[in-house]
Amino acid sequence: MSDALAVVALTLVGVAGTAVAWTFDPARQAVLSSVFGVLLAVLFTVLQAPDVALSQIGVGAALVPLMVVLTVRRIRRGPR
Amino acid sequence: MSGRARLVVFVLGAAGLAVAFVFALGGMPPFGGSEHPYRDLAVAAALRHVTPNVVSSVNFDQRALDTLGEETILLGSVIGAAALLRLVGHEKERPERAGGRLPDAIGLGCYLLLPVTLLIGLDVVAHGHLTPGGGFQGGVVLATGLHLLYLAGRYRSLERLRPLAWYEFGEGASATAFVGVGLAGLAAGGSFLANVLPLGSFRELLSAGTVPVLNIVVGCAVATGAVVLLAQFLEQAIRITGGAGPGSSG
Amino acid sequence: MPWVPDTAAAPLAVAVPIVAACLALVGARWAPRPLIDLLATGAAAVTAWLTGALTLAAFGGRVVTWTGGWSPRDGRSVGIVLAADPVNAGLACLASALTCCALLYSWRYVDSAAGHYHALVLLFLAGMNGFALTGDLFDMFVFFELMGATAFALTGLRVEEPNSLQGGLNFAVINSLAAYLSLIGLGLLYARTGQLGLAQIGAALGGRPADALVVVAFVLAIVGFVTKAAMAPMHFWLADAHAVAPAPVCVLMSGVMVELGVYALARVYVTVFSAAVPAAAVREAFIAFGVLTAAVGCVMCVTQRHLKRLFAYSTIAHIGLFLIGFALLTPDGFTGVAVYVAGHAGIKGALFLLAGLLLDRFQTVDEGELFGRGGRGAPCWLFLLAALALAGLPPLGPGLGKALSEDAAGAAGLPWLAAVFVLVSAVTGGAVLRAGLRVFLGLGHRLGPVERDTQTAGEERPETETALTRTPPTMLAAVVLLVLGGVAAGVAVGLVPALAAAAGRAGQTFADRAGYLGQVLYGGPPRPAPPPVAARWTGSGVLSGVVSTVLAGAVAALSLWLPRGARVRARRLRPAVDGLHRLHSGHVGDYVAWLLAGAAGLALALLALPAAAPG
Amino acid sequence: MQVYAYAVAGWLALAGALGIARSHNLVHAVVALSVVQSGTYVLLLSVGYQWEAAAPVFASGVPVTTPVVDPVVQAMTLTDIVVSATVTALLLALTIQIEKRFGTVDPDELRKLKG
Repeated sequence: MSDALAVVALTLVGVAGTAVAWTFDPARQAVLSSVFGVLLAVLFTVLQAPDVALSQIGVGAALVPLMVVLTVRRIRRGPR
Repeated sequence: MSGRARLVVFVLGAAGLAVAFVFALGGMPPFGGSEHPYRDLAVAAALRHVTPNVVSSVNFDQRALDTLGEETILLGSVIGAAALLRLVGHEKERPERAGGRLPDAIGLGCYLLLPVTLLIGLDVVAHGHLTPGGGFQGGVVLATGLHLLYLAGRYRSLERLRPLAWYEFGEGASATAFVGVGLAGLAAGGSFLANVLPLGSFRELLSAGTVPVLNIVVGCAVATGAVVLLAQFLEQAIRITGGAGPGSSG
Repeated sequence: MPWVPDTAAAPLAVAVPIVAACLALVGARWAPRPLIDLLATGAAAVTAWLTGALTLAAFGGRVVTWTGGWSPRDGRSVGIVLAADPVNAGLACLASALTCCALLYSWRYVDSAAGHYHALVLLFLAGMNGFALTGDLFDMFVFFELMGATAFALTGLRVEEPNSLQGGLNFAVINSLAAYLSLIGLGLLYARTGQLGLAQIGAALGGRPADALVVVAFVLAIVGFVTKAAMAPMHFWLADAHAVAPAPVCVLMSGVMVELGVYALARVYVTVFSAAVPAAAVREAFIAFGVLTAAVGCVMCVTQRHLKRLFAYSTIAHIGLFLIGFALLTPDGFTGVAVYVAGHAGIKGALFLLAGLLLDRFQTVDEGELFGRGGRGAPCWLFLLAALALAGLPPLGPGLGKALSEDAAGAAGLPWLAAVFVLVSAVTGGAVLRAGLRVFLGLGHRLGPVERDTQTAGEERPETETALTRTPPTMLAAVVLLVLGGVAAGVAVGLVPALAAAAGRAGQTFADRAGYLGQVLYGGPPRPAPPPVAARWTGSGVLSGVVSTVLAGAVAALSLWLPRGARVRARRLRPAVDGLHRLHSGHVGDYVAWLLAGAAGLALALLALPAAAPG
Repeated sequence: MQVYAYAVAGWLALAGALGIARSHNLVHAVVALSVVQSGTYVLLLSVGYQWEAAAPVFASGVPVTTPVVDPVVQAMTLTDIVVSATVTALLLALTIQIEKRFGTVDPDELRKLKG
């Protein structure tokens, strides 16, 4: 792996993470966090951690954003 | 505190921590260095226990107690979320409406994908000690695969495949099985979670002793746990109505 | 131990509650409720027996168990070690015993989540036992999260109660954030040493003076623990969570979970960092933070009228004392804190249960609304006895712990700290005494309505199915057991010479870093130790206990019968007190800001202090 | 590059914490908390990385003498990811109930616990 690849992956993760944390609309944030999850998985692959990358795809890019979307949907609908 | 005061306190704290962290970075070994004492020990130990996937060896053999703790966290959260999202007072399940509104082609695609995903999930679990993957990853794939049915707009068929009480049973049974493997190690090998099964030969499916067993146990725990968790949120988002009762609209 | 080998007891202390939790979860679907109650209480009792036996064995030397059979070669191992000494095995035993009492009290606790509730309490116990017994830093993080996850859910369990949800959320966010900071500290340590075991990291850091990396790693690694311990300014979550959790859960949280935070701080410093991070700096920093915590806790406690929040702030004040006792970094200081924690757990647990009983009868825990309604039955006298115990009355448990800590402070050349101990005991004991006299005996003046700007209202739903008209025997039995435990910690240890010597040895073993490293890494025999300072009552200890009890009586009398004119003059202090109350805003963003500020303060203090302090 | 990876990890933690402190929606705060945790993943995996080393899986065709990156940090990160998902689930469950009881998820408007 080259130096440049690691720097690019790390930078993307840093930028995407910042964007997730500072996007104050939860619905958009859920989509962004899914993208962030994929980018993290890419970084983990670059760092030679395929096991972690696989989990991250499942949990960070699918499971958690799905739960967030469902929560947002429930909250938008309101109690009645 | 007002928003401004909060921000001032936060910035002071964050700045202080950042300064301390930068100081600390001066003492860090450079990125990508070759000195990893625990790695050397762990790789040797994994090879001694004929486990080609060293990460699995660390998770399920060398540091299996961490994984037991982690499975227990999952169990606790599943129970906790179920308890927190239980129906109270005059909350009711809404009469079911039609499923999602995806085009039929996509719905069909999701349907067809289901068995493929389940097979991949099982494969990832079963080969966890040999190739990347294992109980966590396979379990998540299995649970997510099942929810393709929701995407396919067939919430009712998902529910048929998902008698939640049984999944809760499965979750409890997996945790008990993990402890059981640990106790078997205590009885047969003299220490909790000892790898007491025959180790087999390198890169064989039936090798590495208890590692594949625990992989399967964790696969069950993660799959059932994730299904129950998602189910709670799906119920909340789709079917539960609070307050006014069945007359309310969505 | 007759039936189970000593080395099996530690893993079983984690395994038994987990299996019992699964059984309770599954069984609740078909078994009648009393069976689940019996199963859960029985499992906690078995665990208490196991950990009690482990504690006894540990007095003869640490009981070291390598899980998975990965015993070290040449001091290196890939496994996780469970290392029980009298202090941490005793804490596990305390956790199990408190769980037993809490579950006994819960026989009448009705909740639509029955089964789930029992399973969560048992998993919480597994988490506490694992956290106490493990000798591995990452494993501590895992069990920390297990304690956390179950405690968050238990705090928010009464989902119809808005307070309960907000308290649970604040608790969860702050503790999780702190745990992640700890994990960053662990990452830094791993980068430096390539080890995760406490003993291995300690050996790798060796005797070299700490550089900035080690100091910052130390601070980050303990942020999670001191947040769990509610050290100011990371304490805000505690009152919110303890005030709203079901009463039996408060027993566990206030009685032992918070104290486990102090334990972990002490364990990690003594075993891992004490040969690298200068003791003088740590002592000064933690005495300062301890005094701050005690002061905040005292002021907030004595100005509360919400009973459970009053007890919660009294816990924070006592945590300040425990931190000071730790910061002495001497064996007799550790002994003092250990005895103090044991006595405090029983007494504080009993108080929370008594508040729960009041809630179940009157649907409020507000001191003003309860005025004179408590009656003169057994709860009244138990409450007043607990108040006096908290104030340090000899020969009860908290009093002995306080006396021992004061002696240790004197021996460490800091006799002025005794004043802090007396003051905190007097103020918190006085506040509880005042509340008891007002609620049960109707003494003093009536209170006005709650000022919702700076105070939390006390009305809540009862935790039982219908409001109680009299106290059920199982609930009262749990309270009596807890009070007896708190009393016995002082009477038995302080007056029986063999027990006093054993308690002294507990602190000595805890402080013996070289012994820990040698026994864990090289399987050496326990080192012979010099005769310990026995943890017995001394003349000065009894005197100081009497003084603080009298002062507590004075505090209670002043707040009950202060003449109207003096009360008006005392109102001039109100802006300052109200300001402090407003800081406790229930806003999670505020708490995050304070958490970071506290961590930064600790880091900068420790980075700056070694240069200033000699040694 | 020497410390860039560690700095990114630290940055993620601080950015997430700031997100929580400034949040006006508890769902947002919960996701921001998971950003803090992703900082720990990045830190751990970076600490265990070694240039030119392979993944710690000796699949067929990979000789067991190949240098590999540190598997221990990967095992820790795996645990960490599951912990993150479960804590997120609990927090979201609490958030849903808070919305039902308070009618809002803005921390500024939750005014029950004081003093």
